[in-house]
Amino acid sequence: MKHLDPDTRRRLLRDMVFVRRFEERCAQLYQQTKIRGFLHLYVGEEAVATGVIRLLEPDDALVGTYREHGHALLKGVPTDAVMAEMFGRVDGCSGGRGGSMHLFDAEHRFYGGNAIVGGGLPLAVGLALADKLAGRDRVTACFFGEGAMAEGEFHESANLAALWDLPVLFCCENNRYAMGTALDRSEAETDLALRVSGYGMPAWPVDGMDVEAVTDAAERALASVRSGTGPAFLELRTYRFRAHSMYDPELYRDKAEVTEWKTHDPIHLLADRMIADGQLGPDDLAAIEQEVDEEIERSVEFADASPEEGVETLLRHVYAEAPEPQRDIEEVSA
Amino acid sequence: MNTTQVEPLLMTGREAMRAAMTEAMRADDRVFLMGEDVGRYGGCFAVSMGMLEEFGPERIRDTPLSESAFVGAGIGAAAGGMRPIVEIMTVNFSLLALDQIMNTAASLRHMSGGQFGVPLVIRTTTGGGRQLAAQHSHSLDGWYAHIPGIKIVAPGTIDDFRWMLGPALADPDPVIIFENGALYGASGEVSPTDPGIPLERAIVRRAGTDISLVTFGGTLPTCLDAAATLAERGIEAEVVDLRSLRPLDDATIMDSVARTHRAIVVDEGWRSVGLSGEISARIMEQAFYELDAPVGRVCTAEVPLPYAHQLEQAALPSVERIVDAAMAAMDGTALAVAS
Amino acid sequence: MTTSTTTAFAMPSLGADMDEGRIVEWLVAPGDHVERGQIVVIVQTEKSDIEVEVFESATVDEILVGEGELVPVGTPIARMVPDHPSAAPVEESEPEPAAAETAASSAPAAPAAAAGGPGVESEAGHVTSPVLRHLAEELHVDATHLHGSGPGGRVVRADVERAARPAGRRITPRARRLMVERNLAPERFADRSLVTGADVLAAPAAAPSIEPSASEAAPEQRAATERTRQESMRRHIAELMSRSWREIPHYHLAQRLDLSVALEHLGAANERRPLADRIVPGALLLCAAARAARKVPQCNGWWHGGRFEGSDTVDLGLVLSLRSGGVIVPTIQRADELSPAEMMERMTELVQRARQGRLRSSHLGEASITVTSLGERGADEVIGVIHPPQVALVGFGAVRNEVWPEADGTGIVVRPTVHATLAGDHRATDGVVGSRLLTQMQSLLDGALPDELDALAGGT
Amino acid sequence: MDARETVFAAIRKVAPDVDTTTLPTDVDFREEAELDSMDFIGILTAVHEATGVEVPETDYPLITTVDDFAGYLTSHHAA
Repeated sequence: MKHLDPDTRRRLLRDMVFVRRFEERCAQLYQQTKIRGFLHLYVGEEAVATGVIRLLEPDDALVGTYREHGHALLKGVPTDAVMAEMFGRVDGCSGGRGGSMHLFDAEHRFYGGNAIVGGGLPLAVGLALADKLAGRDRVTACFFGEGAMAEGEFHESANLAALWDLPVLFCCENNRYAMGTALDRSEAETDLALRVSGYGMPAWPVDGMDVEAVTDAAERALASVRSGTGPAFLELRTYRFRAHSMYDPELYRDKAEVTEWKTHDPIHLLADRMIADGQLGPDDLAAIEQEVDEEIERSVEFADASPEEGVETLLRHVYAEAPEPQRDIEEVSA
Repeated sequence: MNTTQVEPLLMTGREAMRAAMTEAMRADDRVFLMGEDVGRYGGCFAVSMGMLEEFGPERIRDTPLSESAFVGAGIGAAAGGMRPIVEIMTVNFSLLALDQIMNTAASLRHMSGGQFGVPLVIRTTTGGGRQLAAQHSHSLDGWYAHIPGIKIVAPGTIDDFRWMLGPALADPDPVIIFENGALYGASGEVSPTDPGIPLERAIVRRAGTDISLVTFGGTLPTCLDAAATLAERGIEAEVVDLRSLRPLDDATIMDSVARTHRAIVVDEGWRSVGLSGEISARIMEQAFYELDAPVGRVCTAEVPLPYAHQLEQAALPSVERIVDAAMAAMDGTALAVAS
Repeated sequence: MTTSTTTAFAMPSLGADMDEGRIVEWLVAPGDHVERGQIVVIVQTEKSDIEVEVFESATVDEILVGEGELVPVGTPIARMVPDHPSAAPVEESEPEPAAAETAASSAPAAPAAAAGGPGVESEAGHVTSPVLRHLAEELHVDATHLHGSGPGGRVVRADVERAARPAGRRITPRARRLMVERNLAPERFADRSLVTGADVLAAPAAAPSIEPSASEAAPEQRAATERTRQESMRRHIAELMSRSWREIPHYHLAQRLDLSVALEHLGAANERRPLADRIVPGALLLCAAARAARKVPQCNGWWHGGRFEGSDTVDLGLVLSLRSGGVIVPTIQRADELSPAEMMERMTELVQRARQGRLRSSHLGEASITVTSLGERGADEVIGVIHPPQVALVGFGAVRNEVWPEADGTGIVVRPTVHATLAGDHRATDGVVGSRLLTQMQSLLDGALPDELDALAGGT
Repeated sequence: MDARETVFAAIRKVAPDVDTTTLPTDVDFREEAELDSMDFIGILTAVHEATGVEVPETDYPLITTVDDFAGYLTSHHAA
C-alpha cells in the first residue's frame, strides 16, 4: 500500500482530529441538555469518512445515516450550520427541522442523514439514475452500517444499481454491532464483500482504522465507478469507541474488546506513523487539538446565539407552495 | 396532425392515461416511466402499451420486483432533477414502498428545511370488483391521504384520466394518482384540449337539492346511477366528485351540504378509521348547523374482499346501498345507519 | 488551595428521557487530578449504570452530592479547578430544568431576529399569522381592529370566522328536534345567536326570555329582530305542518253545533256582569272542547314511537293568530277544569301576553289537544292540521245564524250556529271515536255550561 | 275630546298596528281592522274608562261603524 505525502497526511490528521473533538464536544453539550433527542457519535470511525470523502468531487453527492456529523463536516457543510442544527436553531443546516439525524445541505449535495436503517440506499440509487439519464459524470457515495445489509432495501438497491450500471459507491461502515446485535448474530455470511460480489459489482474489504488504507481502496473504487462500469462496494471494517447513542449500557460487548480496539485509534495510528517519518513534532498534535477546539467553540457560540424559529411558520416546508390550512394547528401557531 | 377537433373524443381510461404520458414525455425529456413490466410487456393493465417502441428502454424502464428500490430510485431521480413517473402495478404492492413514500418522499422537503423537493408522480391501480380476492382488491387511498407532504388524486372520469397527469407532473411535490382498475376499460368523453382544472378542485358532477353524495374515483359512476334511481323517487341527489383526497376541497363539499342539508360519503375503502370518517368529521365541523340528518357513510364491508362474485358485490358500495342510505337520511329517522 | 476559578460539574443528561440521576460511586476524591475523558463517577439512570467522564483536565475541588443521592439533571455534583481556565470558557452551567421543559436557554437573550423569536408578543388585535391574514382577506374581514380572544389578546382563527359570520341565528340540529317534539316555536329564542338542545330543554322551566326588550332596542333593530322572528316562525310552522301532513294519516269530521241555548244564557250572564268580566262565545267553545276531550281520552294525548300515549290532564293548545302575522300556540293547562269565566280570564291574559311576547313558561308546555278558531269574522269551517305529536285537533268556524228544522220537523227556524270540525290521527283513533267528541260538545253547550252561566249570573 | 277620536284611541290601544287616520268611519270597523271579539271587548273597556259609557251586548249592532259608535257615545254620554 503506497503512503501519502506529508501535506496530505497532515490534512487527513487535522480532519480526523476535527471530527473527533466535534463529536466529544457534542457529547458534553448533550449532557448539558443543549442537544436533545438522539445523538450518535462517530468517535473511532473517523478514518472511514475522512479517507473516502476527501476523494469526492464537490459535485458528487453523498447520502448518509444518523451517524453523519463527520460526513457532513468533511463534505463541506459549515461547522456553524451543523452545530446550530444540533441546537434546533433557525441557522441550522436544516433550519432546525432535522436535528442530529437529519443534516442536509443542497449547496454541497449532502442528501442527508437518514434515521431509517437502509432508508438512504434507494435514494442514492435514484440520484445516480438521474445523473446517468442526464449524462452527468458524477458519483453518489452512499454510507450505511453493516446492519443495513440485513434490510431488503439493501438487496433491492444493490441489485438495481448493478443491473443498470449506476454510478454509486456503496460504503459499508462495518463497526461490528448493529446497535446491540453483533454481526455474527445477524448475518449468515459475515464476509460482506464476498456476499456483495454476488451482485456482479467489485467489492473490497478495507481496514477502516487506517486512513491511508481507506484512501487507497477508495481511489480504486471511485476509479471503477467513474469508468461507468456500474457501482462498487467497500466493506470498511471499523469500530465505534462510544455507545451506540447517548447512552446505552453497552452490555452487548465487553470492556476488554473496546480497550483492545482503542489501541488501533485511527488518529494515533497516523500520528505515530508521521512522527516516525519525522513529519510531526511531539506537541504538534496538541496544537492541532487546541486550534480545532477554538473553531468548535465559536460554532457553539454561534449556535447558542441563533434564534429559535417562531411557531407561526410551523406549516412551512411541507409543500412547496402555500401551506395547506390546518384548523387546529393555527390555534397554536396563530 | 389534423386541426384540433372541436367535439370531445371518445377514449377508454387506459387510452386517456397513455395519451397523457406520451404527451408529457414528448414535451419534456426529464420525464420517464419506470415500473414492473411497463416496457416490453406493455404494462400489466396495458396502459403503457406501445410506449417502449416510441421512447426506448432508457425512458420506459422495466424494473425488478423491488418496489422499495424502484420507488426510492424514483424519489432519488426526482430529487436529482428528473420528473419520473413511477408505476406501482397495484396499490396492494405499494405497501412494500410505503417506507420510501412516507419517510423520504413526504418528509425530505421538511427535514431538509426546504432545500430538497421530490417532484415525483406515482401512478397505481386500486379498487376491487374484479374477483381478484383479498390481496389484489384493496382501496388504501385513505392511508396515503393521511400523510402530509404528498398529494393524492383519484380520477373518476375518463377526462380526468387524460388531463390530471399534466398538473401532477408540474407539481414540485410528490403526487400519487390512484386509478380504479374498473375505469381502464370504461370509455368516456375527453375534451381535446386541457380544461386546466386545478388538481385539488372537487367538481359537482350532478346538481341536486335534497342530498349530497360525496365520492371519488371508482364509486363516482355508482353514485351517478344511485342519483338517477333516487330521482325516480322524487329525491334530487347532488353528486360531488372529490378528485383530490389530499388536499380535500372543503369549500365545494360544504357549499353542497349548505344546499342539500344531508350528505352521504361513498368510499370503497373500509369504514373504520377511514377517509369517509375524515370527510364526515369535516362536514360536522364546518357545516354542523346545516345538517338535518347525520352524515351517512357507504363503504366496503369490513372483510378482506372475498373471491366469490356475489359475496364481493355484497361487500362493495352498490347503488342499492347508496339509495337506502339516502332514503334513511331523507325521512329524518336516520339512525346511525351501519350500512 | 486558592480557588481561582472553580467550575461546577453538573449531573449530566444521559438520555433523551432522563430527568434525574443517582450517584452510585465516586471514582475520585477532592485533590485528585483528572485527565480529559477520565471516568470520574458512576451514575444510575432508569436504564442502567453509566460511567461519566470529564471533558477537561482539572483538579477535583469538592464533592457536592454524595453517593446514593438522587438529583435532577443539571444539579452541580462537584466543583473542579480546570488546568487551563481560559482554554475553554466553560460557562457556569446553572441547573437546567429537566430536558423536556427546557424553555429559555441559559444563553444570552437571543436577538429578536426577523423570524419572530420567542417572546415576540403581538399587540391585541394585530394578526401576525400569515395564514390568518390570508383567511381574513378571503372572508373580507378587516383584520386590523379584530378583538383577539387568544392568549395575550392574540387574534385566533375563531375571532376571524366570528367577525365574518353574519349575525344570523344558528339552531343546532338537536335543538330543532327538541323544538318539534316539545311544540316550541323558534322565536321563543329570538334573542340568542346560538340555540342548542340545552336551551330548548331549559325553556319550560326558566321564565321565557322572549321579551324582545322592544322598548330599548332601536326601531330598525326592533324591525330586524321582528323580521327574523317572523321568518323563523314561518319556517317553524312550515316544518311542523309539512311533517304533520307527511307523517299523520288524517281523517276529518264536521258537525254543526246549535248555540242558541248557550248564547241565550251567556247574554243573560253578561248583562249582570261588568264590562271587564264580559265573556265571549269563544270561551264557551273552548270549555266545551276541553271537557269533551276529557270525556274522549283517546283523543287527548300523543303518538310516540309507534303507539298512543294518553295525557292524564287536558292541556289545551290554543292557536292564536298574532296581529303582526303568524300564529303562536300557547297552552291552557287543565282547561277542562275551568269555568267559562276562568276560561275568559285565561284567554284575555294569553292574548295580551302573546301579543306583547311575554308568555310565561307554563303557557308553553306540552299541549295534549289543540283548538283552532277563526273568530266571528272567519270562514264557516276550518279543517285543521294536527300538531304532532298530538292525535287530534278541533276547529271552530265563525258563529253565524243558520237555518235549522223545527224540533218537530214541521218548519224551520234560524239559530246561532258554529261548524265544529275534528282532525284525527287514524293511527290513534277511528272516526266513530272522533265524532263522539263532537257530539259531547253539543250536549255540554246545551246542559252543563248554561247551568254554570246561570250560577255566575247570581254571583258577583 | 271628540267622540270619534275616543273610538280611534281605543282601537289604537288594542291594536296599535291599525292606522286609524286612514280607517273609514262609515264601514264595519271590526271587519275593516280585523278585530276579533277579544279585541272588541278591549275597545269597549277603553271607551268605558275614557267616557264612563258601558255598551251592553244588545247594543252591539248600534255601534258597527265609527260614526255610529261616536254618535252612540255622545248621546249616552250626555245622558
